[in-house]
Amino acid sequence: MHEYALADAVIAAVRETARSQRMSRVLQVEVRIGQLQSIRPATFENALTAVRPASDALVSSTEFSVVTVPVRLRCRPCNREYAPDLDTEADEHATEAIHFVPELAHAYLRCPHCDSPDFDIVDGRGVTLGRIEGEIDT
Amino acid sequence: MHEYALADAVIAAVRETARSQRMSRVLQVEVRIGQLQSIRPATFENALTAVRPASDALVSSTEFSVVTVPVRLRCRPCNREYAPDLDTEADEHATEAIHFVPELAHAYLRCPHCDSPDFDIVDGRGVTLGRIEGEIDT
Amino acid sequence: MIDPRAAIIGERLAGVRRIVAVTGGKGGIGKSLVSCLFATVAAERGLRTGLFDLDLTSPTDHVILGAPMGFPSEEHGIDPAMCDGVRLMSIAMFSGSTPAPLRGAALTGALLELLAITRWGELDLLVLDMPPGLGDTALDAMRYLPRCEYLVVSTPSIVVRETVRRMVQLLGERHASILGLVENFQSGDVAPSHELAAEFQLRWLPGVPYDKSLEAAIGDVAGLRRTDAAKAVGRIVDELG
Amino acid sequence: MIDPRAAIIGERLAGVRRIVAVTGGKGGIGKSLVSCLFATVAAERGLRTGLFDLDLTSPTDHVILGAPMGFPSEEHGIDPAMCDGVRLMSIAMFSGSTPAPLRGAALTGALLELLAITRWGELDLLVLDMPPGLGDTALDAMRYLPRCEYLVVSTPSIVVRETVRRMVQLLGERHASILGLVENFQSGDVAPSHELAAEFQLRWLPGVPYDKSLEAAIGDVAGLRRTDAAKAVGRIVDELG
Ligand SMILES: Nc1ncnc2c1ncn2[C@@H]1O[C@H](COP(=O)(O)OP(=O)(O)O)[C@@H](O)[C@H]1O
Ligand SMILES: Nc1ncnc2c1ncn2[C@@H]1O[C@H](COP(=O)(O)OP(=O)(O)O)[C@@H](O)[C@H]1O
Ligand SMILES: [Mg+2]
Ligand SMILES: [Mg+2]
Ligand SMILES: [Mg+2]
Ligand SMILES: [Mg+2]
Ligand code: NI
Ligand code: NI
Ligand SMILES: [Zn+2]
Ligand SMILES: [Zn+2]
Repeated sequence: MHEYALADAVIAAVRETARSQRMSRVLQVEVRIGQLQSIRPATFENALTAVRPASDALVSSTEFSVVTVPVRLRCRPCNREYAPDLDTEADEHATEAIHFVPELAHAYLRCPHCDSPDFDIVDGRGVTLGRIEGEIDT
Repeated sequence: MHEYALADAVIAAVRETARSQRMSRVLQVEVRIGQLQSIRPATFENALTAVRPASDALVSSTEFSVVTVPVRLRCRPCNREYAPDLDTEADEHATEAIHFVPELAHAYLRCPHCDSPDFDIVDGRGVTLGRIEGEIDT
Repeated sequence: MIDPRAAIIGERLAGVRRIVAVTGGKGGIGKSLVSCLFATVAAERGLRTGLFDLDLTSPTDHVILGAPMGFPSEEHGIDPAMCDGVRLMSIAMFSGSTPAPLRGAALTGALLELLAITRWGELDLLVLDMPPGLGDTALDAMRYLPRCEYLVVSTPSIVVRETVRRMVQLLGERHASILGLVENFQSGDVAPSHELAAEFQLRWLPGVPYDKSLEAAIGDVAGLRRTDAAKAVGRIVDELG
Repeated sequence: MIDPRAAIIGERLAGVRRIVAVTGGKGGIGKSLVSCLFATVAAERGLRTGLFDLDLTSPTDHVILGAPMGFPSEEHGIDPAMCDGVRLMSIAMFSGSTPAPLRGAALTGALLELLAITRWGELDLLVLDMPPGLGDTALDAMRYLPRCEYLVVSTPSIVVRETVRRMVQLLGERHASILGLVENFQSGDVAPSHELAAEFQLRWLPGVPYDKSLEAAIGDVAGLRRTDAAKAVGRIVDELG
């Protein structure tokens, strides 16, 4: 469950952002999980509620909406975009490696058109934060 | 005048693009020159007309509009955007080095806020093509 | 969209007393060997020691230490592999010997991920084995690990010193804390890197001899510890306290 | 917005008969030294020869050849420096010894710029001295210079071979043309890289001995040509025709 470590990061980043925006309470946070990382939204939502400090009113009642973002890769040599299917294109070991370090996609995934490992991850890499809504201090 | 070599590249890219779009004649091409490269638009326009093959009807009557694009750098460590002034911040040698290889900005320019060489060139690097207008083959 | 990982790095390294990056800007000068010896010697001295292989496309520390690579145990993060008293983190734990071509942006992404999820725990010393070049990982270390102290490796070769010089100049310009200069591959009495140390007023640390017994000890920590090179690195550890 | 530079690379290299990239994926194995010797020996044999230092943050070929660096002459592009019969292009012509930290995207940008503006003219051979690592420049060479033939350098060290292996595997997967494997730093009769060559069915080229007279000849082409290492590289040049 290294998901908890990523959940820590999300909580830390939310607190940081909320403080810099002078929020007193964060109401809603949108969390995007890249498909490459193979983390189930429900699992991550649980992790988020488990790791947030109950003592910090800033985040103790925050609602998290966690969504999976489909992976899109763009091949540099042939310039085509594609969406790999980890279930069929990566074996269990590769999927697990990419789960830990999404960049290891370059070790295991290839462009379906030209077979190159030289792609950019356009979207669907790892955990990022979208909208953060909250009450502003006054 | 290594500008001629870059003009060659522009003509080659215009012909390539025009052919792939089945143009019979390229009427107008927008050429953007990054400020970092310190190339005067008039000089580059002359280079473009000098190097295009008169025998190729595709580009022999093309009009080029060459504009300079201001340089904008974004510092990674402090996340601020800034616009360096080569006249005051780079000596003659540095300006000349950057003229040849714009990435050498990382050797000579620094963030005015935190003094870091670790920046992304947001815009104003080198020569790129904008709009290409032409008559389509029928 | 906010990348949350940078926000947790400080906390992940909060239990680490000292971070020493072994660098030099050039490949093949012995950064990895010195890193591994430094970590094993420190562990032998009783320091709680970690080693993080930051040469992400060409990791070698697991080869030098003979650490079997496999997925880490995970519980609220991932645990470094324990290898003869050294806590080792390497991308080879995930990809083994499979080549992973990584462009710069991918190097930064992988580094941030590993910094965000690795649980180093309480350490007296974390050694960072830096990759060659003045590229993404060198810049990321300056950016995300400002507490780093740098141990600069050089060799007697003029070809190498020209390159090490660039790295030292960059570190100096960034006001990085440089622990000193180590000349590796020494033989005979001349120490040509001494000039470089003098020019930049770097502490001249004990040198490491060219040691032909090293190759046979690769992959065997006990054997490594018995080499003259390890003894020399031990003098560096002692001097740096 | 279209980047026009890629469109001219083919034309710029149209007069170059053969492009040989000296690679290995690891630093300090002698890629630069072999590149320089290969180029100077080929030039001595009467081949019109170019050398392009692609280790953009740590260029060393100008140091090895003792080529004075300064802005190139420019006329419809830039001309490589002429150095004892070898046409040398190095980013050091522009930045000298000033450190230039370049992230991956900047490496690609600088490489494309130099490929677009350098006038190599008519050459029998262009040697590319590759940087360490499986990174931007290695991927860019595969993408923009598909005609490249690769000369892979290794050494007897197990640490090195593990890394070279990754590069060979990647090149094989990309169906790159590999000329063969050169073991550098040989001493005695054992040639441990032979196994690697056998595994990937690479041509086993003449090895290059560890040559302690090299250091004194750095910066002096005539001196370099007299070394045993140069003689060994000469045998490689002969064998590859
Ligand atoms: N002092 C030394 N004596 C003998 N061999 C050494 C010494 N230091 C390093 N080596 C060997 O040199 C090669 C390069 O060392 P390495 O640590 O991988 O360099 P880097 O990490 O700087 O690329 C390896 O084969 C290593 O075993
Ligand atoms: N055959 C050899 N004998 C002795 N020294 C060598 C030999 N080959 C390379 N060297 C030295 O080893 C160091 C690393 O070589 P270099 O060509 O810079 O490696 P790379 O380009 O692979 O990083 C340099 O100091 C070089 O002079
Ligand atoms: Mg890639
Ligand atoms: Mg930079
Ligand atoms: Mg190393
Ligand atoms: Mg080199
Ligand atoms: Ni996990
Ligand atoms: Ni010019
Ligand atoms: Zn493709
Ligand atoms: Zn800044």
